[in-house]
Amino acid sequence: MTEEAATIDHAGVLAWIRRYAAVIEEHRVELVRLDTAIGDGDHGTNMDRGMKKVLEKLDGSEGDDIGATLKAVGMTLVSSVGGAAGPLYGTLFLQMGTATAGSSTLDVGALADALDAGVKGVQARGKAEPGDKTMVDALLPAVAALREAQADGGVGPAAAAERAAAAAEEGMKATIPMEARKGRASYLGPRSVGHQDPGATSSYLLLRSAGEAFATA
Amino acid sequence: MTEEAATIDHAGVLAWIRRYAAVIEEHRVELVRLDTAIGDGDHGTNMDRGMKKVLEKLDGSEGDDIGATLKAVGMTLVSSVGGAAGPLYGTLFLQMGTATAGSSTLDVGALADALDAGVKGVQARGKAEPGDKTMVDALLPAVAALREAQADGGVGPAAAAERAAAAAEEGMKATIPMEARKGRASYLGPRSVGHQDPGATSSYLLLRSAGEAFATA
Amino acid sequence: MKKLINAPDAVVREALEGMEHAYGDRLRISYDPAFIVRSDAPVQGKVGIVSGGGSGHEPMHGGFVGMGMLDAACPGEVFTSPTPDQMLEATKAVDGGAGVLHIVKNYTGDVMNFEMAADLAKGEGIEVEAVVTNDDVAVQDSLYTAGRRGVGITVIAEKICGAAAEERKSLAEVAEICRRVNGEGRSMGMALTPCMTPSSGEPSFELGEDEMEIGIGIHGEPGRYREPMAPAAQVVDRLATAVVEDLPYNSGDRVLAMVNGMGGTPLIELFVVYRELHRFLQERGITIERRLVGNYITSLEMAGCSITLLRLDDELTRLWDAPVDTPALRWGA
Amino acid sequence: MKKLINAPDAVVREALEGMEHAYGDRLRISYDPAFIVRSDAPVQGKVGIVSGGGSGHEPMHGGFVGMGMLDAACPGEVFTSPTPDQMLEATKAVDGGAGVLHIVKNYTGDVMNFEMAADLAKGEGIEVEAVVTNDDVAVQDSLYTAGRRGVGITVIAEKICGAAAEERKSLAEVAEICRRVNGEGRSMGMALTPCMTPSSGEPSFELGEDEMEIGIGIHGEPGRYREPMAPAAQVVDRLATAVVEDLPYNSGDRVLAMVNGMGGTPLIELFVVYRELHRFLQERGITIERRLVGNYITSLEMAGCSITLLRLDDELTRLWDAPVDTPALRWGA
Ligand SMILES: Nc1ncnc2c1ncn2[C@@H]1O[C@H](COP(=O)(O)OP(=O)(O)O)[C@@H](O)[C@H]1O
Ligand SMILES: Nc1ncnc2c1ncn2[C@@H]1O[C@H](COP(=O)(O)OP(=O)(O)O)[C@@H](O)[C@H]1O
Ligand SMILES: [Mg+2]
Ligand SMILES: [Mg+2]
Ligand SMILES: [Mg+2]
Ligand SMILES: [Mg+2]
Repeated sequence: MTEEAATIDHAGVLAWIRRYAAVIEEHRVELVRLDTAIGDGDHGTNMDRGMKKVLEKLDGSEGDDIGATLKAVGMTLVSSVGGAAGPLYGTLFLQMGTATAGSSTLDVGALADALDAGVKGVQARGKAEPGDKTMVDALLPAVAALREAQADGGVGPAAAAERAAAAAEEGMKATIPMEARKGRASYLGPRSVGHQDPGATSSYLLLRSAGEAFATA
Repeated sequence: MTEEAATIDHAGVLAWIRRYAAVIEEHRVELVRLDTAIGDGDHGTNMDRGMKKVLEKLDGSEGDDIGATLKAVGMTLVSSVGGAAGPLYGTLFLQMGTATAGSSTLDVGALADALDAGVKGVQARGKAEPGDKTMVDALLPAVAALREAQADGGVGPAAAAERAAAAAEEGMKATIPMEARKGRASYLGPRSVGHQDPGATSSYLLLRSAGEAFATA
Repeated sequence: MKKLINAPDAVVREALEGMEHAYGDRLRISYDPAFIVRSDAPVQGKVGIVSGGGSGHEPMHGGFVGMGMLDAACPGEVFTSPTPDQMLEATKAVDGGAGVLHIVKNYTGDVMNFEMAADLAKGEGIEVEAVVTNDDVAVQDSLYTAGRRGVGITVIAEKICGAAAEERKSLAEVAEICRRVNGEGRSMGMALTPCMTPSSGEPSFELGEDEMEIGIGIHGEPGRYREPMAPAAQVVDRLATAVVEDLPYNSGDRVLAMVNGMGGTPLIELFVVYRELHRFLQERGITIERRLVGNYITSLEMAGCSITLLRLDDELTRLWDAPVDTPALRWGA
Repeated sequence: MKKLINAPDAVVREALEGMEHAYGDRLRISYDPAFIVRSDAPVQGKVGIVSGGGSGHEPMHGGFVGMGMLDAACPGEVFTSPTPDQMLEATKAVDGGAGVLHIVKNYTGDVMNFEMAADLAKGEGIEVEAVVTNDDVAVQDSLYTAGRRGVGITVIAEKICGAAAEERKSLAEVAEICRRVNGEGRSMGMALTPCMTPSSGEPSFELGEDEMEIGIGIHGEPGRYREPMAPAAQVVDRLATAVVEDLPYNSGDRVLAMVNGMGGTPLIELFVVYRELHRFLQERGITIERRLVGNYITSLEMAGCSITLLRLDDELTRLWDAPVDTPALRWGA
């Protein structure tokens, strides 16, 4: 294990967002396929459109207020993604932004607080419970993993994010046998079983992007 | 060569019409395919609908006036076939009916006169010349063959009709390399080349039916 | 074959029954022979207007029966011209003493059947004029062939002649206006997919995954040539160039522009096509004064579109704007 | 993928431009954020009515903007709910001081985006009420799921609420009528073919040559189950039974019946379907008093149909009959 900084700074957060935009572009078609199977086939396109808008927005951004940047990301997603993912990812980032307002660095505890606040926002907006086969099923385990890393102590943000990504991946895979109870996939009833949830997949990618970005930050 | 009657009577004409209805039903799909290639794919269906109506009509018919029967066939075709074939085959039979009005038997000369009048009617209505890739290309050679049989003398109606059918078949096949100048196939221009004309095919079948019906009459 | 029907040979009759149930307050339906007539027909002193043709082009013509447009429509079997007895009875049903105009699309079958019907109607003492529409520039015109097909302009002619008849213009005048509309109108169509008649159950032609067919008719006939798929802008350039150069339409002309769907093309695509047509005409100094975007003269479920232009003058514009009240076209009433 | 478009991500914008060229006399188009608004908006003292949703369902909603129906429509990307900024700006553009009704189809995305927009609009001092339509009986209703989808009744609610607003009913009254329409309405749809969004370029589901999909949504979502192809009479029995038994509609009820095409189904088939629906309801003593047959809420080029019923009372009938003047629905004006 290489020596790792105990916090990430504003540049680290920007690297995360940029990495996520790239990863979403790479996985656009896969996300569309997943959404075609149990939804309406737009999740990849929606997220890709939104993250491209976010990149445009970030290009002109200044300062080192992580909260302000995360809020700007949230606002941009709200007004460019549409569908269910727009308000949900928008809320996720807006709440993370509120939780980190004024901070120029985040340690693992602050990261956990931020994601926790974000996911609470997602649940408040979308009313999804664990097991409903949504992005919540990837996000909640990630919050738990960050909390564990925080409790363990001595784990840096990159390692913590990697643990969170691993947990999110588990959560994402666990959506496969679930019957959807929220979102468009719920219309399929039992026919939704056997398919991986697209939103859980894009949420896993969000955590994986964090791990990758923080490791090289 | 078996002994053959020198004339056909009203029953022979009825047998011809009935035979034609059966042959059209058999070849319905083939005629549709031919018409799909260079037209709108309805020729088989149209002729089959019309000949079925003719059968219904004939069921109630009485008397031995060949002209009246042929006219009734023509009227029925006009009001049930539609498309180009309706007025054309309708006219063919109406004019054959006029030419044979009051006759209870037809010799080869009378047959030739009737078909000649019918085809003249078809040409008057449709303005098609030989070589335009229409039913006229099958019908005109049939008229010529009947005339020849008449001139040869001693040829009965069945044998004459067989010769006419052979001539019509030649004429039908000769439509393959032609570029259509009349009817729906003409819209294709050069792309109509290489396809057999559906109307010429149904006209050949009309003569073949005559040969078959007269032989067993 | 996937169609919402009960039996191939029952489609036309059952659809007529559906129309009767839906529009019984405004239309009367005759089944044998088959025709659709506005319920207040014959309108005394008004020229009656009758059209007809094969079914499968809905809403044309049955959807255009009503005040300000057709008095009657004769539906044939799918893609098959109707028969003279239908047109004869329809003509008798709409004759209000001022004569009857037959608007006939130029197809051998339609022309011959309408001719026979007109002869029969004249025999019964009804004054009949027939105008044959032939606006399809995809077909080469020649004295020695069947000539050009009648397509999109027919819809527009029916609307404009209907308005002229409501104004109590004479049969000669209405027929003259019909000829003028046809003379000032041009169309061309294309297809992305073939269609399939209920009775044949096979596609009207085969098209590769990357091909489109240009110069298509409305009966699933193959077009004049096929080409690789292209963006809407190029498709419109291709169709509109042929249309505009044929009349020709010149800078300064005012036109009615119709972007028509062939049946299976989503409306959103027709608006993209209309955008391109607007650009194309603007570049040439031609002004769109009136427009119609939608499915008006279709080929069953064929995907594709056609473009029709009509050069307008003040009278044609006024007649176009006049009230019309039919199932498929309705304004001012 | 065969579509009359220029580029997948330009479709919505270019179609809006086409609409602007076609209907610039009656509609104003905003592009960023995207919405369509009647050109005389805001109408002072009148409740404004805003709807919206993913594109690809044309004519819904943009084709329903105009006198007597919607004041504004917000088009999202194809099959994707629009965003709150669109709805907020549309709401501001149509607020004539009497408040604004949001008519929202029940999809998670639509509901959440409209909720955010309503919060923002209220923050700017505009009175907003939202009514969520959820008439699709194909989806099992439950407190613990996303609930039923809003489909065909939305079109009817937009028309009826538009008429109520023109009568200067209050926001509370118009919202109440909207809830009543939704409560008295039920729908179900089916598909013979899938559709394909421009950006995905792949069919929304796979269907065998002899299969149909029952309980389909309007976003190319797979339905509840698939079955072998059946005659129209059976298809209608299947859909109409589910619809009728759900409310339930009873003998003696008077209804508005809509037979809606999913986009790729020829009109002639929709009339065959309407014939069967008429028969079905007649057998059960239910009277069709008003009807709508055509493509109103579509799924791109999907072939198939949906059936919607609304139980009528005198007020709803009167509001339905009131004049409406929009690109896609027009009468009495
Ligand atoms: N109520 C909800 N709560 C949390 N996540 C949800 C909810 N509804 C849908 N989702 C997520 O949104 C994803 C679909 O997003 P997307 O396809 O962009 O939107 P839409 O369903 O509107 O087309 C689903 O895979 C699911 O993870
Ligand atoms: N002007 C014409 N003269 C003679 N025969 C013609 C003419 N036009 C068309 N036909 C014949 O009619 C046939 C097509 O008949 P059919 O398919 O029933 O009518 P439609 O072309 O109206 O669909 C052609 O194959 C051709 O033989
Ligand atoms: Mg989706
Ligand atoms: Mg044909
Ligand atoms: Mg035909
Ligand atoms: Mg969506």
